[in-house]
Amino acid sequence: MILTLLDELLLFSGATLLVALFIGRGLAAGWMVTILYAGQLLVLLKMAVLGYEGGSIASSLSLEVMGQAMSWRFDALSWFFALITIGSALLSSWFSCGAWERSYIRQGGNIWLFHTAMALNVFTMLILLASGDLLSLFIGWELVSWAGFLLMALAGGVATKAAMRYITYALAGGMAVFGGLALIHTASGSLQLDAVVSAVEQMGSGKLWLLVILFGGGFGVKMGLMPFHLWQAPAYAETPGPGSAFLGAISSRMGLFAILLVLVKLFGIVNIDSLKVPFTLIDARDLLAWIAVFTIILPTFTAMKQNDARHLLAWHGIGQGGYMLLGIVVADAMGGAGGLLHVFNHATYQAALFMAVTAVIYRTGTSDLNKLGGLVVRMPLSFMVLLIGIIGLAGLPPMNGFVSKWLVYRSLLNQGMPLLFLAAVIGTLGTILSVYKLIHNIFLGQLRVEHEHVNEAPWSMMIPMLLLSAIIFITGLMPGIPLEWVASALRTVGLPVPDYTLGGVESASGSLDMIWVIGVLFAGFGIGAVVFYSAGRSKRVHQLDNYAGGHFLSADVRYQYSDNFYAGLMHLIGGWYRGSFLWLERGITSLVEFLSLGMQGLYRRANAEFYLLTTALFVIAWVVI
Amino acid sequence: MTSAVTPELILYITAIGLITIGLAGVVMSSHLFRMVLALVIAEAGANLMLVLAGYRWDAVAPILTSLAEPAAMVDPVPQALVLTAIVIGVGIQALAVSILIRIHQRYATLDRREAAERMDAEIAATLGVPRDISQEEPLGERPLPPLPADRANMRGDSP
Amino acid sequence: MSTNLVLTIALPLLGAFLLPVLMRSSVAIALWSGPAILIYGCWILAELWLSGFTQPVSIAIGGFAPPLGINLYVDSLALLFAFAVQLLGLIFWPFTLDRESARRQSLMLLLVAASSGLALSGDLFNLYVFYELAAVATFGLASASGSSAAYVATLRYLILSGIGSVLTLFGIALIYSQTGTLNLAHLAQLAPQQLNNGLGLAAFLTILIGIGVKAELFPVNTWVPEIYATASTRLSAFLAGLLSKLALLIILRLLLLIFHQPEAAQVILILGILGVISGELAAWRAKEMKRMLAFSSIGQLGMIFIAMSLPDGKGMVAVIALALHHLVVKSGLFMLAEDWGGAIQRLRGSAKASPLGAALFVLFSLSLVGMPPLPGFWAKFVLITELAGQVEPLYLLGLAVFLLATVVEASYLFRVAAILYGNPAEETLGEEIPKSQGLALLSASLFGAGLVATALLIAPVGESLQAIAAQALDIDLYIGTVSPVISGGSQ
Amino acid sequence: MANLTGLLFAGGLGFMLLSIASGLDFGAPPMLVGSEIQAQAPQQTGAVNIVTSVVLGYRAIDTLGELSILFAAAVSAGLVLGRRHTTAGTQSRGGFILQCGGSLLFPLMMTIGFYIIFHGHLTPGGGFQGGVILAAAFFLPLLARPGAKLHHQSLSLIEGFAGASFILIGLLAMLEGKAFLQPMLIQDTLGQLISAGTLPLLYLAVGLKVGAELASLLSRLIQTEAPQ
Repeated sequence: MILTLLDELLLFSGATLLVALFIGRGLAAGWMVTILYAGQLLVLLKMAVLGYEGGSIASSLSLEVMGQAMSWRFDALSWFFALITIGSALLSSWFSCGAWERSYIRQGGNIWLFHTAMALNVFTMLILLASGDLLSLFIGWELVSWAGFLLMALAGGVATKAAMRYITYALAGGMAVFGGLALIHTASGSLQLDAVVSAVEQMGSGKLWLLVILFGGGFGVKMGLMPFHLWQAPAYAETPGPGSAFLGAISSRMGLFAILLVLVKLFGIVNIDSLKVPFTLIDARDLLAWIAVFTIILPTFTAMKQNDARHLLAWHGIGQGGYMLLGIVVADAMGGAGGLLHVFNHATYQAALFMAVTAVIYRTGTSDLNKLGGLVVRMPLSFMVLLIGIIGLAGLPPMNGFVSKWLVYRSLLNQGMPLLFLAAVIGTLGTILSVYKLIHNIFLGQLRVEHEHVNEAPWSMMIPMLLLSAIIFITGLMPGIPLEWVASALRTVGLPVPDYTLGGVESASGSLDMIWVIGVLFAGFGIGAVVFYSAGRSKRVHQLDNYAGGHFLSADVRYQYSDNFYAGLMHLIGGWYRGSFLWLERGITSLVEFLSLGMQGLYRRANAEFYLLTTALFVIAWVVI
Repeated sequence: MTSAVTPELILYITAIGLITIGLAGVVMSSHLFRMVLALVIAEAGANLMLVLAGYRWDAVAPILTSLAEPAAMVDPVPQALVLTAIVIGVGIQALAVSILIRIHQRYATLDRREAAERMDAEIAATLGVPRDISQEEPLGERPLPPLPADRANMRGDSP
Repeated sequence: MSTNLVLTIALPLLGAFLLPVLMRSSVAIALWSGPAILIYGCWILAELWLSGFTQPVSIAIGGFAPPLGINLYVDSLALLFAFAVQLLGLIFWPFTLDRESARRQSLMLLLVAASSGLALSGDLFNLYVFYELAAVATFGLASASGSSAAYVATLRYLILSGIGSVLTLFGIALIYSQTGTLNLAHLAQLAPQQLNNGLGLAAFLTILIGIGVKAELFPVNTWVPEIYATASTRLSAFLAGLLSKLALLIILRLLLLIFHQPEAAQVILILGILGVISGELAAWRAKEMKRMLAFSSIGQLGMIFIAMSLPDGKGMVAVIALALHHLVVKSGLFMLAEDWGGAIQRLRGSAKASPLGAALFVLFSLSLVGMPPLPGFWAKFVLITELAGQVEPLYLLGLAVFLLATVVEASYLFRVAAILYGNPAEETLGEEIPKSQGLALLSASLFGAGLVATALLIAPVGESLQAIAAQALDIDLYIGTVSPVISGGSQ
Repeated sequence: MANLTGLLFAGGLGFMLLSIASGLDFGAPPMLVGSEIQAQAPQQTGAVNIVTSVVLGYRAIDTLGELSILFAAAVSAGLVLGRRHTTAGTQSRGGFILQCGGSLLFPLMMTIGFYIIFHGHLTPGGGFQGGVILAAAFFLPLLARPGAKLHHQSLSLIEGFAGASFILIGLLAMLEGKAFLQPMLIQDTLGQLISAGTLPLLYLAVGLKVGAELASLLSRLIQTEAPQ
């Protein structure tokens, strides 16, 4: 048997898992696993032909169980997602080696479980990405769900609760998909992709609606789409630092991958577009788009309210997922490219941001935004990384987030969807406001007394962060590099491909060339710098070398407050939607509890003979009458 | 049902009537021993039903008296079956009575509700769980844990 | 060769009769005779299976050709369950040695013999006899724990089961009055003409309710939480794991061979759906392991009933797969519960004390929930694809209930897992954390290993399941194998 | 209220069952198997009493199962009651007439019991009926002298060996290459006491077993009656 490249990749990944499983307790284990991730990346790069030219590589493994054939293969879409997966795993793992690992063990963490869970996540994600039919897709899907549960739960305490909440949601989603799978199997007689495509052609709109709801809802749970988003932020935020970087970068995107594969590739956007919502003017696609937009807005504004850096970032992760879905649902060349490109971009800056926050936690021991401040003088490099990250997150030039968001906006305007555009812009506004809160409360303002002697993060953590920052900038400067992969992926799922260049995209309605944009931007910075320094009026002083209200400042006086940020805005918008989804969730829980109580009562207060008699009476009566 | 009550109907009424009495007795009695007795009655009905299945008009017991010309005999199989069923019933009743004796010794009551109550209490005590099912919090944390008030803000209590 | 199969019933009975006598002369011999008989039974069955068993056989007991005499019908399905009976009898063997051990072991042997009979017998009344034998042995073993609660629970179970028997007997009487035969194959032959009517349906329904008591059919399953909470864990494991499946097997055979009316399937479907709902929901709130498992077992059996109700035997593979899967998983879980009985909260932090036990719990839970590579997923997959293929809305309701119940199931199972892996609470730090160990853990590992092995060999296992199902579905094969012929002399 | 519902439901169920049963053809059963057995039983089993040939021949395994059930019930009752032996000596003894009558009846009942067992293949009766009479024979003195103890040891010996011999007779047939529980030693003198091959032996086993089983069950019940 000749191993294909995909076999090699999966074997490599499995080997990583085994290494983590068996020697994960040693201190060098982290480095070993990191090297193995690098090896996986190399194998993946050997498959780069997928990302540039398309095509597919099959695995030599195929199974047939109970008459269901299963196969695994990689195409451009899988390759694109796998690149992000392994890349973020490599950097997160690298970040975790050395200093962070030691402190984690000191705090009673189980590093073996951590490495194992990470490796398991990567392995299962690769299996999911490689799925060649709906059955293997579902298997991969469930594997990823449970692997994610392991990673989320391993911190114990609050994290376990968050993970329990996650797994309930995830399983509900999984069961929706399972049900959809069964319906598709009935319609097409098989779960092979081409059979499904032809079955969808002949499907009535009622059935297709049901399938779209089941699959959209099921996969949407993983993406954190409204109203299934409640689990995500606490689950990701409570995961140990590098783990949350990894999860935040890629985990939810598995939902997007599945939506791309099933809703876009198999069902086809055109078919979804033809599904009308009864009694209204909108169709299923509009519905998805609006769900995406609400997923952008609400979690983003929730993020603004967070007082914990990790939670703030995690809530943003949900909101950014909305942009990706929005772009894909618009489904023109620009939108599709924007949505997919945003997956890549988001992974880079989200990982960087989580790492920066983890570095801050590593040094200061807290991620509470009300207990930090002024760290820029102590941790300038981390500040740089965080700054680059939030520029990307906010979608401003010159970082890569700008490109993908620009593409999405452009497509919304091109397709004549001004309301969606407006809503997306509101989301971006919220993003900018909240990331300012993040960087301000951590790095700007007054340095706290207890952080007077804090040092910059160690190099083992710094290097991956800097690498990520470089990627954020470079792909912002030359978005053509990832756009090429995105283009191949788009072709795979049958979406139109934009006319891309190294610096951006060409289009009749408006082109973007980041090299020019950044050139102009930096020219502007240069002029500003020249003016600033040539004037020579500035003087560097210690932050306490100052006075306010006629008093000289001392270190024990708080002269700058960061809590209750944006109080007025919060007051304004807070009342609109406060807790409504939480109520829904609690309502369902209470309902289950109530029913459960009733059922227990049924068994407890059992008058068994009476039940028997009643049943016998009814069934016999049914026969006689 | 307008026709005269035929003998077969009487027999069927007897058999099914016994079952009915037994069932009603089991459901209605509040005393465990009476429940067992009702069970015995119901069993008798079922056995009668079974033996009726083999009855033939104008036939004799299935024992060969003369080899020359065997008379019409009733079906021997249900008779064998009912023999078995009766013995099975006896075994079960004996066991039931011995358990009843034990329960009476332990709880000094054979009231069905009281015995069930005390059984419930005893199970709960042995297993070490609170007994009342209506006022307790569910076991462990809920799968979707409520957010404690002090952390609600931090973990995001809106949407 | 195959005539030896009778020994799997006869030898345990012989052993049971002689055990109290033997115990008086030599304790050692008596102690080992039970396991020895069961091992021999396993060997007989394994040998038959390995020697290329493909065609079903019918064994006439007493040499009387069916339908006059009673026959054992042995197809792959029956053989599989017969093997499971001997094996589980061995695994759940009451090894404890005390004054009562002769009686307990004797009853266990009787239970095994009855279970074998249930798996193999091809005669309606004979099934009833073995069913009652299993019931009485169960009563004895359930009350053997000696607590007052056990006595009350047993008595309540006994009365319920007794009424069930009355109804079953009534149904048998109806069938015999109508057809004049009790042989299943013969009945299958006659059914299309004689039992395809209201009377046949009524007979089936009374039998269904009667046998449903053991098969944990809703709503005649109220004994389940009481008995499982008071009886020994091994007995509960045997009852939940095996005996319920055997009762199910009888209903399945009746449904397949004799009663083809759609109404029969519909009743089973409705009761199955209600069983799933009630069982899983009640388990969600259970505060201790055994009762949680009891309720979950009700739910699982409800799922099997749903599968059984599929028309034309479409759910056959699903029924067998779900039943076998539940057999393995629930037995394993009960074995874990042997040391982990009592309030679940008490188990906080047990994973540290017994990592293997906790890992097994997670493994079983994952399989029960239907996590893909594990066998539970395939069983559920087969079921839902068949359910989705039905046009009748009730089946789709069943599908929806099934999926939702799975979510509830995962929620409560993993709540326990989270407790196992959690840190001990402050107030219970001083107390000893219950550990899973010894024989129970060993047995549980055995089941776990079986589960993993099946997951790895899923393709061949799936194929053989399909073959077994096809064989069990083949009515003509059944009739042809038994070939009940009335040579003459009919009136 | 619940009682009324129960009554109504039970009545309703009874009515339904009746309406179903009234569809049966009473008095003219199909007798598919029955008449075939009637025709073949004398040749195949050699028993004149066809019920016996059904019980011990055609459906012998039912009988074995039923013996096992009785055994299981006795063992279970022993398990339930056997934990604490309360002495029944405190109870008053029966009167002189009762005691004498008991002693007098004992041999008579034994004789009748064995008679019925041995003629099971010829006349109505058999192992079960005879066994019950045997049990009554043992039980009667017990009622007369509540303090007297049955010899449980020997009872359980009889129990065990009688049951075992039923199976062993069946296994013997297998050793000879026949089917399990196949009647052996078929002879041709129908209607004689010594006829019907192994059937009388089986019935003897059944009778002894039933007698021992019931006697031990009853004696257990009587001995544990006194509450602590």
